[in-house]
Amino acid sequence: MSRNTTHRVRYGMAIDIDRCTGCGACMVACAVENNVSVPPPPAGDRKGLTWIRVYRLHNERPYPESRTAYLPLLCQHCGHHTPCVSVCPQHATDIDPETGIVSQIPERCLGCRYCMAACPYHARYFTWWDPVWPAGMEEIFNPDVSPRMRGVVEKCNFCHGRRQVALQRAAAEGRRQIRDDEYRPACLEACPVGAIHFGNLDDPKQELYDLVHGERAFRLLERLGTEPKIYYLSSQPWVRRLLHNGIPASRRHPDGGRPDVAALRHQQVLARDPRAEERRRS
Amino acid sequence: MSTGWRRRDFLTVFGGGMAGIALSPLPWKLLDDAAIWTQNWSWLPRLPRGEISTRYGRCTICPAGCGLRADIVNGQAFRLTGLPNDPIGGGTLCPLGIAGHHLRYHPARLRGPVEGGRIEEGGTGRDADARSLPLDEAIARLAGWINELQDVGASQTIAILDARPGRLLSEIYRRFSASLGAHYIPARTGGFSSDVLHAMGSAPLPTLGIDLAGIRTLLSFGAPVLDDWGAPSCANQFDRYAGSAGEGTTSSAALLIQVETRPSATAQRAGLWLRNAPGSECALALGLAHVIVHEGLYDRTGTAGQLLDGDGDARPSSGDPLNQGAAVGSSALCGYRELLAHYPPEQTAQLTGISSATIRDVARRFATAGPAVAIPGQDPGGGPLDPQAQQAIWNLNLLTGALDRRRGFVSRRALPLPQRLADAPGGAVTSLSHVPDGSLRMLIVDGALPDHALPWELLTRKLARHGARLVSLSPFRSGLARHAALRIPAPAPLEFWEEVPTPWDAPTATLAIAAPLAEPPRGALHPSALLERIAKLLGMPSPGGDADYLMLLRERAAAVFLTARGHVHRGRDGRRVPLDDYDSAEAFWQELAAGGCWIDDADKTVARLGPARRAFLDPSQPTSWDQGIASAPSAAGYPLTLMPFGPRSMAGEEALPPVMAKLYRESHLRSSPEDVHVHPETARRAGVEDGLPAWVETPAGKRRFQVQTDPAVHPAVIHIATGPAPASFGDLPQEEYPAVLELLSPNEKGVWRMTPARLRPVEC
Amino acid sequence: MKLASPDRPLIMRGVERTSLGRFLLWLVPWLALLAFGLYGAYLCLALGLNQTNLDNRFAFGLWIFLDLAVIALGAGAFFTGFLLYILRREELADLINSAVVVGFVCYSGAVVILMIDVGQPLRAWFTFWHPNVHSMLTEVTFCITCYLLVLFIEYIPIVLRNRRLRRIPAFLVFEFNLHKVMVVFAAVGTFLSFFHQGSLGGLYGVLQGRPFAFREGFAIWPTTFFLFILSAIAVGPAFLMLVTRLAEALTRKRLVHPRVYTLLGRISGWLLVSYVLLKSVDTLIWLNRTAPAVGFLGHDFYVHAAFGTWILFAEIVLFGLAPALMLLIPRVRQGRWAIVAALLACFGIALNRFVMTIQTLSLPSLPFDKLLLYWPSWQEMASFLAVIAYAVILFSLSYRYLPLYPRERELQADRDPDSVAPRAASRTTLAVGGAGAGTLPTSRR
Amino acid sequence: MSRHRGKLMFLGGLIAALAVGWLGLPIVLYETIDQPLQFSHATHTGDLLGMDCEACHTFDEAGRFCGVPGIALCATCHEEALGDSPAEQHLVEAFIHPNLEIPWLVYARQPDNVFFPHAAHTVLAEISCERCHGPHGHSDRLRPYQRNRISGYSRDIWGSNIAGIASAPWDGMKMGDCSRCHRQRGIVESCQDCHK
Repeated sequence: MSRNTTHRVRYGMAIDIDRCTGCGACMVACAVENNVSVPPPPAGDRKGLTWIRVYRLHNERPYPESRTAYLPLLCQHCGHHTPCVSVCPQHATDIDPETGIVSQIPERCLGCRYCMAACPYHARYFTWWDPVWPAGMEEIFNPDVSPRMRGVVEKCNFCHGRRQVALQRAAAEGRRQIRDDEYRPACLEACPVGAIHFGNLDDPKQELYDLVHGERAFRLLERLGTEPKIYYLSSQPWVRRLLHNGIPASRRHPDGGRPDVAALRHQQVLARDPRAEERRRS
Repeated sequence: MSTGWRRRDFLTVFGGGMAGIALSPLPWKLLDDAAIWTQNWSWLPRLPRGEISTRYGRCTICPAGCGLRADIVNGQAFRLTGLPNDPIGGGTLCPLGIAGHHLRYHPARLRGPVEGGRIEEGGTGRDADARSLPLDEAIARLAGWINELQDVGASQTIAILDARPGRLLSEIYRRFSASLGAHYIPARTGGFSSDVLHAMGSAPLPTLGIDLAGIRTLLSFGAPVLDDWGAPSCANQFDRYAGSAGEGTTSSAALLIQVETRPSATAQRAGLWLRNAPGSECALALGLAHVIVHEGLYDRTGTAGQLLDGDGDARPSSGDPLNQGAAVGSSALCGYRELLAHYPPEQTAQLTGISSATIRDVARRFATAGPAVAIPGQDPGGGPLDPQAQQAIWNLNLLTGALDRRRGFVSRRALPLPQRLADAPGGAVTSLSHVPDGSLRMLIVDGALPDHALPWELLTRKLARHGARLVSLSPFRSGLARHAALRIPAPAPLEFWEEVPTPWDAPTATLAIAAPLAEPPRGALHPSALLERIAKLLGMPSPGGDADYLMLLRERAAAVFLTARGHVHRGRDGRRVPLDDYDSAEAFWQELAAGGCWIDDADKTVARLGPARRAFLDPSQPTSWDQGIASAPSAAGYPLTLMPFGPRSMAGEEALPPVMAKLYRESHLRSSPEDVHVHPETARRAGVEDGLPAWVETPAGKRRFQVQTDPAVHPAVIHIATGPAPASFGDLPQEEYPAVLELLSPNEKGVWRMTPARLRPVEC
Repeated sequence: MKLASPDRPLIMRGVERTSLGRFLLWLVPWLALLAFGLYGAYLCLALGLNQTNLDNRFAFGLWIFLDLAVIALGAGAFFTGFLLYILRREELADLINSAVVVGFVCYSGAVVILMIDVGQPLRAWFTFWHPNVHSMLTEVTFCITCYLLVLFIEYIPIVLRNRRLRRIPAFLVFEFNLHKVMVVFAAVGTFLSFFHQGSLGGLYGVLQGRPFAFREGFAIWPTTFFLFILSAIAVGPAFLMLVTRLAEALTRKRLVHPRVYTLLGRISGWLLVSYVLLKSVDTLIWLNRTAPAVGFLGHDFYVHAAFGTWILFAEIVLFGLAPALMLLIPRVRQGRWAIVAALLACFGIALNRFVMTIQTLSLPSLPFDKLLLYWPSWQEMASFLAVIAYAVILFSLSYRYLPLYPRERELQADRDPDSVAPRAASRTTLAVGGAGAGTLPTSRR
Repeated sequence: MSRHRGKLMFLGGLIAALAVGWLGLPIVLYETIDQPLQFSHATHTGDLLGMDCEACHTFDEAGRFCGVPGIALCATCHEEALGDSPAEQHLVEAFIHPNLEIPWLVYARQPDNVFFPHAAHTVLAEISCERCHGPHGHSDRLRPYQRNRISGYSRDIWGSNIAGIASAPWDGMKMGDCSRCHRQRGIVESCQDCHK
C-alpha cells in the first residue's frame, strides 16, 4: 500500500526526575483532559485510573541519608515488540505508524486484560466500575476525547485528541503538518517546573533530541528491548542506580556485592554504552 | 391443500425460510447493529457538541489567583490551563485549579440556603438532616437573629470571620461589622503573624512583602517553599528566580536551607535540610543569632551594627527613624545579648538535635552569603510558628540587614480603594486570639475556601456555651459549615466576579480580576449582596456604599488606573504593557477582566518599616525565652508529638474536586487525612504495623488512622495531614474521614503545631 | 430385587444405578453450590468486575489460573481420542466416552468462566471478526471455541445412546452417521487441542515485558508452548485415571478393566518424565540466559518469601519427577500408589499453571515496585465453584443415563454373574460396539 | 402437484423470508422522525439567493466545523418573517422569538468516538461537500430522519440500501466507507486517525 505520509514522526518524552516535585498537576490535568472517571472509594490505587501516575521513589534510608524523588509513569509507547499491541486478540490497541503513539480503542476492547498482563510498566488500566458522573457534568467533558465504558482497558495516548485538533486547525489553514508547539500533551502543559519535555525523537533540531542523547538520560527496563519512547533524566546517583535497567527491588542497595550482580550491572553499563569498556581499559 | 400440513411441510418451509434469511441482509445487518449497540452503551455520557471558544481569567480557588485560560463549550469551561508568563502562576495551574471547574459538581455543593442538621444538634452536617429554605426566608432569618442580639445590646457578641482578608469583600465585611458594632476577624495569612508584627512595633506596620529576586540564601523555618501548590507563596518566586537547588542537581548559586521536622517535599529537595527537634525553631534561630553576633558577622553598616557595635550607645542622627527608639533600646539590647548568651552552639545543638558544627556553618553561610532572608514557617495544616520563634527569626533578618532593602523584606503600597469606600474606611480588625473566650453568640463564616486549616476547638472556645449560632456562607456543606445552624451558600469559585488582591509576600501591590466562567446556582448569593440586603432589612447604612460588587470592582480598577503607576501583564499573550498605554479606565478594566494582572512599581521609599526594626531589642516576655523550646503542653502518658500538616488551600475540611482522588486514593502521591506517618521504629515500639489501622490518642480524643511507616519521619513525632479528602463524584461517603483537626488542642497563643499524642494498636 | 426407580426407563439396560431419591440427594449440595456460584457470577456480570479482587496489577487471577489448570486436566479427552482413534490403542475404548464428558465439562466450564472474566463479554466474538493473528490469545480463542464445538459433536452420540433416545429411529441414524466421521473429529480435535494447549503456554511465554514468564523459543512459539502441550498430555491420562477411580469408588463398581489404568499410568509416566526433563532444561536456559539478557538475575525471582525457590523445587521435583518415577515403576503403577502419583501429577500441573499466571503477576517488574499478593473475592471463588458443581452434575447425569463406561455391564457381569443374563449382556455390548465408541473387538464374545 | 409440493413449500418459505429480510427489516428496524422544522436548502442556495454552503456551515477559528448553525445565525435574516411560507412562520414564532435552538436531527451524525475533521477533507483534500453529503444542499425539503432502533444511528450511516450496497458515493458513512476512500487515496491508516 502506498503511503501518502507527508510527515513521519516518533513522538517521545523526556521527564526530568530531578525537577519533578511530585505536585500531581500532571495527573489531574491528564484526568480532566481525557475525561477519566473517578472510581468509587473502594478502588484504591490498585483499581484506579491514572493514565499518568507519579510514584514516590525513596532510598529507604533514615534521616539524614533519606532521599525522595518522584517518577511520573505513563504509557511508555514502546516502539519495538510493543508488548500490549502484539498480544491484543482483536486490534483494540494499535501503534500508529505515523507517530509511534500506542493507542487504545475502547469500543473494540473486550476487556480480556491480556495487554495489562503484558505491560511491564503497569501503565494500562482497567475500568472496573461504570463511570459515574454527577448530573450535568457531561456538559463539561472535553469534546475531543470519548469517554470509556466499564470493562475496557484505557491508557495514555499522548493526549491524541489534542493532536487531532492541532491537525484540524492546520488543515483549515491549508497545512498538512503541525508545528512543534501546536501539539503538547496536557501533563506537559500542567507541569509547573517544566520537568516534562515532548517532541519528535527523530528531529535533531529539537531540544528533546539533545536531552535523550545526553548523559542524564535513561529508560525504564531498557534491556527488555521494547524501545520505550519515554526517557527519564536524572543526575542523582541513587535514582539512576534504583531505576537503571531493572535491578529488582531486592537489589536496591548493591551493598551485598554478589559477583553476579556486579557482572549484570557491568553488562548493563555495556549495554547502554559499548565504549565504556574501552574507556575503562585505557 | 387437502391433506393439511404435515411435519415435513413445516420443515421444508422452515428450510426455505432459513435459506431466504441467509440470502437476505437480515442476519448481517442485525449482527452489525448489535455490535454497534454493544459499543455504545446507552448509559455512557454523551460528549458536548458545539462551538468552542476561549476566555481568559483568574482562578479564585485559593488567594493566589493564577491566570487561567478557559476553553469553553456551550458556554461552560471544560479545560483550564495556566497563562503563559503569568506573574503569579508562572504559566501553570495547580491540580486544584486544573480541576476547578469540577467544584461546581462537587457532591457537597449547596445549591441554596439550608438550616439545621448541624453536628452539635446530633446531625451529620449533611443535607439529609437539614431543611432547605428559600433565599428570602434565609436572609430574613439571619437578619432576625442579628436584630435579636442588637435589641439586647449584644452586638459585640457577633463576629464575622473572613477566610481571605484583603479583598474588597473584606472591606464590606469590615464596614458592616463596624456599623453593627461586631468583630471583624481576618483569618491568618502566610508569613509573620500580624499579632507578632503588631507586638513588635508600637505603630501599625506598613504591609510587608518579600523581594526574593536574586537572593542567594533562603533560610526557611518550615515554609513550604518548594512544595506548596500555591503560587503566591515563596515557592514560585524562589523557584523561578533562584532555581531549585535539589540535591544532586546542578544547583544555581542560591541555596535553600530548610529547617523542618517533617520530611516535607521542600525539606527533601532543599539544598540543606536541618531536621530540628519538634518545636525547636526558636532555639535554633537564637543559636544562629548567637554565632552571628559572637563572630561579629552581622550587618555592621546597618541598624544591627549601629545598635550592637554601639552597645546601645548609638549616636542617633536627628533624621534617623531609630532616633526615638534608641533610648529605650539600650536596656533591651542588653536583654537580647543576655538572651543569646544562653544559646551557644553546643547548648543549641542539644535543644535542636542539630550538630553545633552545622549550626556554625549555617550561621556563617546565612550571614556572609547574602543577600539572605529568613522566613517563618506557615504550614497551612500545622498553623503558625510560636510568636517567639517568629520574633527570633525576624531578628535574624534584622542582624543581616534583610529588612528595608531590595532582596529582603520590603514595605509595599496598599491597593487603592474605590473612591466611595475610601471616604469612609472599614472598622477595626480583631485578632481571633483577642476575642474573649465564650463571648460570641453568633459567628458568620465567610464562604471563600480558607487558605489554612482552623481547628474547630479554636472557634468553640470563643463561642458562648449556649445558644451560639454559626452561619456559614460557604458554597459547600463540608468544613465549618457542618457546624452551622444556617448556611447561605456563596457562588463557588469561578462563578462570580471576584478580585485577586495582592498576595501576602508580594514585594509590590498587584490586582487581578476573575471573571465568572459559569452561572452560579439560583440559590447562591454573593456575601456582598447578602450583607447589602441584611443592612437594608436592619435599617443600617449600605456596607458597599450602595454599589454592587461588580461596580465596586470596576471602581477599584479605576482607582488603580488613577495611580498611573505600574504595568499590566496581559492575559492572552503574557506581554507587559505599561499602565500609561491604556487610554481609559474602561480599557484597563477590560484588560483585567480578560486575565490581565496589574503590578505596581516598587516602592522606592526606604525605612518605612521603622519601629519594627527595633523588635529584637525588645524581647517582650524574657522569662519564657529561657526555654527556647516551644514544647507541646506535656501530658503524662503521651510520649509522642502530633504534628499536623497540609498543603495550602487544601488544608481543612473544604471541598476538593473529586478528580483529585487520583492523587489521594488512586495513588499515594498525597497524604490522605486518614494516614498517620510514623518512623518504623516508633511504630514497632507502639506495636502497630505498616498499612494497618491504629488509634491516635490525644488529650482531646482519639481516632483511627492507617499507619504509614516512613524512615524519614522523626522518631518522636507522628504526622497527619489536615487536608480534606477528595469526594467521589457520586454521593458523599457515609462515614466522615478522620479529621485530625478535632484531635488538636491549640494553646493560649492560638498555636496548634504540636499536640501530645500516643499511638495504640487497634485490638482485633 | 431392588425397587425400580421412576427413571428406570431412562437408564441403560443391565446396569445398576442407585435409586432416584439417593441420586437427587447427591445432586442437592451440588445444585446449591451451583446456585450460589451463579449468584456470584451474576454479580460480576451485572455490577462489573469490581466485584472481584482482581486489579490493575493482577489483571488475571483465580479464574485464569483455574482455567488453564482445568483445560490442562481436560486434555485427557483429546489425548485419549488421539490414542484410540489415531494410534489405535483399543483398550482406551473403555473410557473414551467418559473422557469426552470430562473434556466437555472442563472446556465448557472454562469458556463460561472466561465469559465472566472479560469486561465486555458481548464483544468477545469480535476476535473472530477482527483477529490479530499475532496474538496467542487469538489462537487460543479460535482453537478453544472450535474444539469445544468438536467436543460437543463428540458428546452428541453419547447422549443419543441413551436408552430412551435410541428409540427414535432418526437419532439412531444420525448417531450412526456421526460415528462414521468421528475419526475426523478426533483428528481435528487433536490438532486443535495441541494448538490451544500450546497457545495457552505461549500466552505467557511471549510476554517480553515479564522476564519471569518470557521464554525464547522456536519460530514464533516460545518453549512454554511445547511444555504446555507436553505437560497437558502427560497429566490428562492421570486425571482421567483419577476421575475414573473416583467414580468407581463412589459407585462401588468396577467401570473399566484394570489394564486401562496400567496403560494410562505408563503413558502418563513416560510423558511426565520427558516433560520434567525438558522443563528442567528450559528452566536452566531461562535462568542462565534468557532472564539475564533482559536484566534480571535468575534468583531475583525467588527472593520473596512467598515465592521462594521451594516453589521451583515443588513444581519440578516434588510434583513432577516424583509422580513420573512412581508411574514408571510397574509395581507402583499397578498398586494403590498410582492414585497418589496421579494426584501429585495433577497438582503439579496446577502448580505450574499457578506459577505461570499468579506468580508472574505478583513479581515486581519495575525496580521500585514491591511484590504484590492477591486473594480472590468470594464472588470469584463462588463462580468457579459453580463450574465445579456444574461439572459434577453433568458428569453424574451422564453417568446415570448414558453409557459412559461401555464395559461397565460386562465387568459387572464378570463379577456378579447372577445379576445380569449373559444373553442380554452380549446383545447390548454388540449394540454399543456397533454404534458406540469404536469397534470393541475385545468385548465381543 | 404433490410431486412439486416440497419444492413449492421450500420456495414459499424462501420468498417469505426474502421478503422479511429485504423489505420488512427496514420497516421494523428504523423509526421515522420528522425534522422539527421544514427547511429548504434549495431556497437558500438556489438562483434567488445563491448562498454558498459556507455562508451558514462555517469553521471556527480553530478550524473546527461548526455543523448546523445556531438560531442566532437564522435570526440575522429571519428576525421577522421575510416571506409567507408556513415553515418560516414556524421558525420565527417557535424558535427565533423565544430564542430556542432548533433540535435538528442530523443525518450524518457520527458517534462520539469518531473524530472527523472537515477541514482535512474540504481544505486539504479539496473534496466537495457533495462527495459525502450528496445533493442535500439543493434539496427542497428535509426528508424524515430515520433512526436505527438498535444502534441508535441515523440510517444514512449504513446507507439507504438495507444490504449496504451503495447507490451513490455518498450513500453510507460507516467506517468501511471512510476506509475505502482513504485506501483509494493511499492514506496510511491507523485507528487514531479517526477515533478519539
